[in-house]
Amino acid sequence: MEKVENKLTYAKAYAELEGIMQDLQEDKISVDDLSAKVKRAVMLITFCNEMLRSTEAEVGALVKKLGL
Amino acid sequence: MEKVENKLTYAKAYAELEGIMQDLQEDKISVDDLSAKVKRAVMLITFCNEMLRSTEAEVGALVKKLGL
Amino acid sequence: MEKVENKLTYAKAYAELEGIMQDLQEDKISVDDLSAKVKRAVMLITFCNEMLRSTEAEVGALVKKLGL
Amino acid sequence: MEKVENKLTYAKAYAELEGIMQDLQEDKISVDDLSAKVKRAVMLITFCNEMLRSTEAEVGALVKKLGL
Amino acid sequence: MEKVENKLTYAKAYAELEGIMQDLQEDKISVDDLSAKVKRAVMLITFCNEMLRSTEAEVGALVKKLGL
Amino acid sequence: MEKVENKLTYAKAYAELEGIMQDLQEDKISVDDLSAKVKRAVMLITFCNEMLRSTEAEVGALVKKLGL
Amino acid sequence: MEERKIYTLSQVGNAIKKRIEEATHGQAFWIKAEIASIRFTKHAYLELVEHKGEEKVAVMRGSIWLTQLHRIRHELGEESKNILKEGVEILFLARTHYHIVYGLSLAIEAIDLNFNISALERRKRETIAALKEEGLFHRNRLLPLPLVIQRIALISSVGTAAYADLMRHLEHNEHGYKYHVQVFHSAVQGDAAPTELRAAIASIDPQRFDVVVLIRGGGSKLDLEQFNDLELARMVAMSSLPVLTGIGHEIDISVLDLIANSPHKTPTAVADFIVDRTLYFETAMTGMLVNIHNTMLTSFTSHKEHLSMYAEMTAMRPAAHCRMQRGALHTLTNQFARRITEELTAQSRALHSFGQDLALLPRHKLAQVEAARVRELGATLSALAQRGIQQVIGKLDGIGSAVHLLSPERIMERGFSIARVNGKAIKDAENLKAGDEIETTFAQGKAWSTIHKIERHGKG
Repeated sequence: MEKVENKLTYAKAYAELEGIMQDLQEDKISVDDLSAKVKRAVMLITFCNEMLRSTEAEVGALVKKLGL
Repeated sequence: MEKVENKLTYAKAYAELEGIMQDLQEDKISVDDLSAKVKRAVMLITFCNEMLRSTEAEVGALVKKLGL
Repeated sequence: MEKVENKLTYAKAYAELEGIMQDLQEDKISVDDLSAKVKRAVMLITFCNEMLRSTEAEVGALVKKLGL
Repeated sequence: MEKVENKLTYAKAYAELEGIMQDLQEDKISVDDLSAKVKRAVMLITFCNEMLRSTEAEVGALVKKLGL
Repeated sequence: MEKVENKLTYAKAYAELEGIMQDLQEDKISVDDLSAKVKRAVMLITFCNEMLRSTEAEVGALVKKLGL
Repeated sequence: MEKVENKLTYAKAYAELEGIMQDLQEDKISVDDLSAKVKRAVMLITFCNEMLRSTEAEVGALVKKLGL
Repeated sequence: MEERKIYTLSQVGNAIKKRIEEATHGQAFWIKAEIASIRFTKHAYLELVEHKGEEKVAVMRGSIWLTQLHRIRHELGEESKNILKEGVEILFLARTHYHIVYGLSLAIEAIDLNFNISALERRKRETIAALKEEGLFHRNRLLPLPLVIQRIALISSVGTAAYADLMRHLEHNEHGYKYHVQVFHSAVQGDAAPTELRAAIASIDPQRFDVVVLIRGGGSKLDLEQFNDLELARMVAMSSLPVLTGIGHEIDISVLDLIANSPHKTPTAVADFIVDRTLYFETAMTGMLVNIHNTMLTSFTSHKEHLSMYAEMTAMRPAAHCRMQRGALHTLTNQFARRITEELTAQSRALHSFGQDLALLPRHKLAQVEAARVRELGATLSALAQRGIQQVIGKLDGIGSAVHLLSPERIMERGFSIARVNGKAIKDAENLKAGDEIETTFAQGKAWSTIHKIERHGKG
């Protein structure tokens, strides 16, 4: 993640992803932008996944800690 | 436990936990907050458990004095 | 027994104990207060027992002295 | 004991004892009072016993000593 | 691709191509220019193809990262 | 192609040709000039043909490149 | 004075003696009389008297001969001294005996004891009746007897066995009780007794004592006479202190015994009564204390049980509460973890779906849509380029043909030739003049000629 992205949140990322997906579905993205958009989408998905994974890990750790 | 938390009580902690749970049940918590909430919840649960443990220990020690 | 408690009487102690017991029975005491309440209860019980024992001993000695 | 009681007689002592017994029988007495009453009873008996076994000359000293 | 062409985009290329095609359709292109135009068109098509191919490759690579 | 003719284009040539043709059709050209004109026309035609041929070849080669 | 017969004393004496003996036939009579005085030598000599009020109505001497005296004393027993004394009215069996020297006397042969005793009883009844009439009879009896009798005003004759007995029993009681006894000495027998007793009672300060104890050692029945004294009885009845008597008579009781608050047979009995009463008091007090103590112990036991129950609750409930809380916390944590996992899974699925779309949609766009379009453009380009060139070639071919047809060579081949003057082709004859040299060009070769005639025509 770049520094300028440190304000990125899951919600923002998800909303952006949905926008990109919408655009993709409606063929609104030019070929020129496609790669960048996909790159962005991949980044966003990765970011979101990362976030989910870390949260999951935390919850896992929590659950483990609590001996559930 | 941090110093700022020295006003935290079991009742407050438990109520906050219930609140978090309620929010979770009602899908009010975004993934972004989820992590923070999980951390908070872990802290609260740990606090509560700690409190239960220490209370149990204290009570045990006190009750021992009764020589039952 | 602390000095501030020098006004404590068996009746007061017992009444307070009954209150605490009522609360205990009804699970009205929060975990936060539990330890303090138990401490108090233990003190009161000890106080009452002490009072009974000492009175019994005192009176017993006096009665013995009378050769009864 | 108040000064006005310095005329404690066998009859008064007896009556007082009877009163105490009456009170005790009616379960009206708290432990605090019970102790006091029993102590008082013991005192009364002690007084009587000593009085009964005192010579006339000794009685004055005894009364003084017991603060009756 | 030459350096001066680094501003060329798929969209521009495609638009230019469509212009050329239009001109061709309307016989607007002189013989003198024809060759150049065709050459240009071929270049543009090649560019577009290249672009599609590279974009696909890029996208493929990016998507691959998602590990789907 | 001669060097002095390097400014000659198909369009110019064709235009000149058309002028000549016009003149010829309108019998504006004297016999004295006619020969020259015709010669010129022939030259021009030859030039144009030459150009066409080369253009055709070029286009063919270019299009071939597209691998259609 | 009439003539008188004079008798000697002895004549008279003997005559009286004879008449008396005739009258009595030597019989003995039961006679009631008071002993005015009695004098003992070997025998007893009495002066007997009969009173009517204060007035003596009869006086007679009496005697008890030694043998009789022995028998009578034996019969009267301990009462003999109470009966054979001055002032006592007796019923006796006597024979009149007239001695001419000593005169008339009654020779007492027997004394009826019962007469004296019933007289005692009668006087006792009189006293009782008087007391009852005065409302004094029950007065002392109704006084409450102190629970403990410790301060004792003792009316007794110091030095008597009765006194000693009482004091011994009081002082040497087995319980160690101490009694505060003040003795008011008084004779309890003899004629002085009533007076002394009254004086003794009068001198008692009721504030300083719990009771008055009046004792007397054992004595004859007629000795009780002193205790039937009405005045004395009045004082006793009026006493503000309860009076205890121990007058020491087994069978009969005196008036004092009847009106006393608490009569006892003997001084010892009084002492024992007092000690017993003290013991009773102490026992009662002790009993109450034991009772109180037991009540306290019972109460304490019950309290201890309660406290023990509370202690158990204090030990159990908080632990149970903590367990319950832990369970709740556990459940909450489980729910929490499950809910978050659900949420994460849902999000993960959505992201996965995005990823899938991302894998398909751009590729589709690129490979299917855009590539086809570009390919089509290429084809179009090829076609259009070919077509354009062909069109131009056609046009050019037409021009070429036209030029070919218009070329002078082609025209001249058909027989036309070009005439020129001075190098210029001639279109009319206007400017020509004869003699001008004309150059004629043919398809094949040239020829030069000179004009000799000119004709001019208008156009058309």
